[in-house]
Amino acid sequence: MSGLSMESMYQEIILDHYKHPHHRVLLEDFDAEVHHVNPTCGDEVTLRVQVRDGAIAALGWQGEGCSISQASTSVMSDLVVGKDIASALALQELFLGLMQSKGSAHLGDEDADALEDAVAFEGVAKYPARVKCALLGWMAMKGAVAQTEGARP
Amino acid sequence: MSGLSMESMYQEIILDHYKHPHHRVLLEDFDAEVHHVNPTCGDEVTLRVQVRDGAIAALGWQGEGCSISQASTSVMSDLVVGKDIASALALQELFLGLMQSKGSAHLGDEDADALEDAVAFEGVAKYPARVKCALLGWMAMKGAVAQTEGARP
Amino acid sequence: MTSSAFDVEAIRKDFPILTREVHGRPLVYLDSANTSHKPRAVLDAIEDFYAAHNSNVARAVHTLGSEATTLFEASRDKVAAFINAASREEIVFTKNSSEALNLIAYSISNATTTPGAERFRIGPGDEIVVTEMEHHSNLVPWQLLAQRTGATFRWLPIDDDGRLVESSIDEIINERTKIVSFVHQSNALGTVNPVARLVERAHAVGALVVLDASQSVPHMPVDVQALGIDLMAFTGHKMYGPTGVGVLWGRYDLLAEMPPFLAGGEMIETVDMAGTTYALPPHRFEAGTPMIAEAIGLGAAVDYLTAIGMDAVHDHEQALTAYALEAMATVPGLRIIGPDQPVDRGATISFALKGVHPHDVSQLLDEQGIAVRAGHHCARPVCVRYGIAATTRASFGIYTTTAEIDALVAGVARVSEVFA
Amino acid sequence: MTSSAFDVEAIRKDFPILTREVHGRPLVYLDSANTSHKPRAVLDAIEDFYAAHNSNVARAVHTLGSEATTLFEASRDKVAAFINAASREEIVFTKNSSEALNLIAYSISNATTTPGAERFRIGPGDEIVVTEMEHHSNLVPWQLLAQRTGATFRWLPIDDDGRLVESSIDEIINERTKIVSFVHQSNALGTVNPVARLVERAHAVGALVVLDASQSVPHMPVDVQALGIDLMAFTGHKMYGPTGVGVLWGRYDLLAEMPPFLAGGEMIETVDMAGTTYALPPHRFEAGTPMIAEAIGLGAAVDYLTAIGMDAVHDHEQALTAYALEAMATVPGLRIIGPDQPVDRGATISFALKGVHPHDVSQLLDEQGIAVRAGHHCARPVCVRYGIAATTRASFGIYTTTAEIDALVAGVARVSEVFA
Ligand SMILES: Cc1ncc(COP(=O)(O)O)c(C=O)c1O
Ligand SMILES: Cc1ncc(COP(=O)(O)O)c(C=O)c1O
Repeated sequence: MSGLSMESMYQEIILDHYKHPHHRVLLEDFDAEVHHVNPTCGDEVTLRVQVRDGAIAALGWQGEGCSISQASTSVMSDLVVGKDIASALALQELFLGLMQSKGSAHLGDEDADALEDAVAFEGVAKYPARVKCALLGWMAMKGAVAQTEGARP
Repeated sequence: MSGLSMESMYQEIILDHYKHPHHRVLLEDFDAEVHHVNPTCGDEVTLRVQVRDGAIAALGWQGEGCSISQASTSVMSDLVVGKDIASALALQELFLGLMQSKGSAHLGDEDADALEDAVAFEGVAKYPARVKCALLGWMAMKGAVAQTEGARP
Repeated sequence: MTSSAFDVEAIRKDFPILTREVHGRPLVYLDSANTSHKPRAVLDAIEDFYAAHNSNVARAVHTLGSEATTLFEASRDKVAAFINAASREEIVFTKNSSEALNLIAYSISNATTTPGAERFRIGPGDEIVVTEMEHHSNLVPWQLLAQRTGATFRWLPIDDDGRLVESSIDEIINERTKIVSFVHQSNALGTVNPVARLVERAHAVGALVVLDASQSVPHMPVDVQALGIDLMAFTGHKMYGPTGVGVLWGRYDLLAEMPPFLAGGEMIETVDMAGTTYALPPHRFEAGTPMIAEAIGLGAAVDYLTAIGMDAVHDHEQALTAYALEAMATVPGLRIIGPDQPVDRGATISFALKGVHPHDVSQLLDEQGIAVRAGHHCARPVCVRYGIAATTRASFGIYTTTAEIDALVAGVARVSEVFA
Repeated sequence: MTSSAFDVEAIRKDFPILTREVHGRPLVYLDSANTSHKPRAVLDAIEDFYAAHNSNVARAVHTLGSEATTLFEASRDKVAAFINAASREEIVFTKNSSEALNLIAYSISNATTTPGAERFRIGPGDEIVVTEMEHHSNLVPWQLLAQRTGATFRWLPIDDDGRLVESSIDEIINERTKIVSFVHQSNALGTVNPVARLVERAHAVGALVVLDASQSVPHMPVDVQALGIDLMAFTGHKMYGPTGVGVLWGRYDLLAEMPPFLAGGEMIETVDMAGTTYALPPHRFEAGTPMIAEAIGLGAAVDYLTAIGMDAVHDHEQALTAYALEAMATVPGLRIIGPDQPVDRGATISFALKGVHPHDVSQLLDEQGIAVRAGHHCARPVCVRYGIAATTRASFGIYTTTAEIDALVAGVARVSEVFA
């Protein structure tokens, strides 16, 4: 990690996802699309989902912004694709809680396991200004899923 | 002086003039009248002058306000009645300078003699908020005299 | 005299300035309604901010910036809790009460040219109601709003005891009334106004209620939800906090619809040369670099008051008021301007002394080390109402003692002697 | 590097916060354009005021009130002398630059309903001109003024080097222009604008000139009379003074005719329920209890800067700028946004780093103890102009050393490595 300290916000996992983001492609066949912008820093993401039988069958996105927002969206994509919507939203809740903890959260083993690579963002929670970056993709996913639910109640 | 300290703003002379003001009557026969108000504290004075041969032949006033404004107007009246206008205005300048000195003026003997009872107001100069009170009557006199000059150039 | 938990001597030790002498006498400071003194905890909070965390807020991702933001926003939480606001987003920091009140008045006139803000528009035929006992800061902004919009400016009169004329309320507040703005506790008279009665009437006719709580928040428990008001202003320097900071509280749904007032950094959502969109409250109303150290100092003042307890503060000051009204009644020639019984009134007592102008009273008290205020107290219509140019006013705070009231009474008697 | 009289190490000792560590490294604070740190003298002035003289100003005749008033008004004298104002009455204390700029804009729209203020009225057909490099605080107030009055909002474009497009000046500023408001030194680009050129053109067409000097007053000698401008805004917290205080300067004859903005205590001449008349400047524009301790602290900051000398300050920072521009040019992938030569530009340097988002740059610098700012710096149109979301910005002050610039350059190189 080029000599960054262990407490650095920039964990290897984050940099990897930033340099080689997953699911960073816009689906042709999708049920909902959202575009989210973080007005304070200009980060943005366009995200499309395909829902089948109450599960996220596919998800793809494009975006611009800092490593935190882009990597977090990449990690989120890995986590939710293939999951049923309820589980995906539960993960979103878990991640949101972690981010809003101001760095004082102590993740239980179970939660840590569920969040997989997303645990690497724990350090971001200490920086209020960056929390929104880490949440951008997650919020977009939630918004997109809500849209599909609205469309097919 | 009922035990007030020597540095008290309320010199005996001031209290005497306040309790028994001089020239506190409105002239029937006058050349100019002014009405001055101190908006921050509401003190007011109405002042009339009679000018003969370039001198203040008579001056009378009525007013309401604190002891400083009323006593100062009384003292001023004593000083300027009978004086030629130039001398009256010179005294006004002298008194103004004393008041604006923030308490650091050292009156020469000559000036002190010229100001007579008005020297008692020296202590007021230390209180910016009260300086306007001490000046009220003097400013009114100056205004009234200017009016007579305007009328007969 | 005071509730058992309340230790005025211990409190006095927290205020560095109270060791001062004036004209060789110990300072007897009876001008807290003008501005209060600041406890050591407030001075330390300011010093600590500048010496260890100083940075701009909200705009930086670096460590100092994030520390400053955390401290600043924590003060918003403290203030919200102190007045029982429904959420922290209901707290807008301003420079003082006056700005908070002007903010409301300008936001309302800005509604005229802001799409989507129709609900706040007022114009000819509409009426704005204040009371005859308002501080200029809750009077002139509404006169100017009337001037800007063509609405009519009206007021509730006061009676000889310094109370609102009850019978005028239902007449003056009527179907045309859009805003009723009034002082909670009068700075000139001490009167505490009947909030519930006025809120009920104002809301019955669909008017917004604005409360000027500049003189109540420092002296009694104030619960914005229990009061049922819509908007409220108060000021840091009268509640043992720093100068340069005040608060606008508003119900969130109202703030969310109100057009912006001051424009600039941090109150925007996005800026484009072709047009701008605005942030959500509270940031919409906080243009430019805020009073960071001041808000943090105010947070420390709130902590200080909370630790004492506002019920205890109120008990202490009610006891002082009763004591003072009784003692002052014994001074020959002294007339209380305002309620002369310790009921629905605060610890601010205006009076006239026969034959002595208020400026002379206060100056001669100052020569004895006693600080009171003389003047119209920025509520000139009150003086006009009672046909006087000014009053002398003694006002108390958490650090005031009965011994100081005794000094005041003796001092006033001395003034009468000098002018006898 | 710096003028011989200028001793940066001695200056650093005056700033308590500079001993701080961040992430275990000595603080390298390169965010002074956002807010500057405060020397001990400023902290002491604030502490001394609260602990020994605290009182409200202008309203009291007692000793503390008169001490407070004297200290407060002395600060007005100091600020007036600092910018060579023709008189102390030309200095209005506001809460920050943003308020000062909004004050002007609101006073102008208030002219529409104020008898006697015809000269300040603007409306449809009239034009307001700013530049594309304005801080939002000198941009949105004018957009809103245009919205309130129906006037047209226009701007002078900037070129690829971050300078005003000279050829646009005579076209955009024309007979319809009533106000030209522009930044002296850009907070986003460092550019120092050609004041004389703009003043000449604006006055030739009869427009008022407003200068946003928030980023120049702390860094160079500013003489309002020599500049020939009409009104100017600046802010305490960027000039080593406290938060919560700013300044509006205006030519007295203009201020004397301008309608009031905020209404309340102390800005009035006399108040009557039927109408109000207003005090002369500066008090007309200072409603309510002013930021007393803050103005006094600002006076101490002015004393501090005056003792160093603004020429020496400017020399020091020009030398730093030249040093930094040269050093930064050696960093691979680093592109300066704004003038890249140390001519007509100040010690505020925005840059882009290839492949790394500004927020990541600044955060990784912070992990090395280096504080810079990332974002649009409240001048979003600048970013739009250059097609970027944000920049990273390093900005210097009197306490900045070349060693700190070396640390920045090494730190940025490290950031590139991490992201390679
Ligand atoms: C050029 C410029 N103008 C105006 C402002 C606004 O100053 P303040 O935030 O103190 O109101 C700033 C700084 O934030 C600035 O850099
Ligand atoms: C009742 C009341 N309202 C408003 C104000 C204005 O507060 P500020 O001067 O802090 O704006 C004051 C005090 O001056 C006051 O007593």
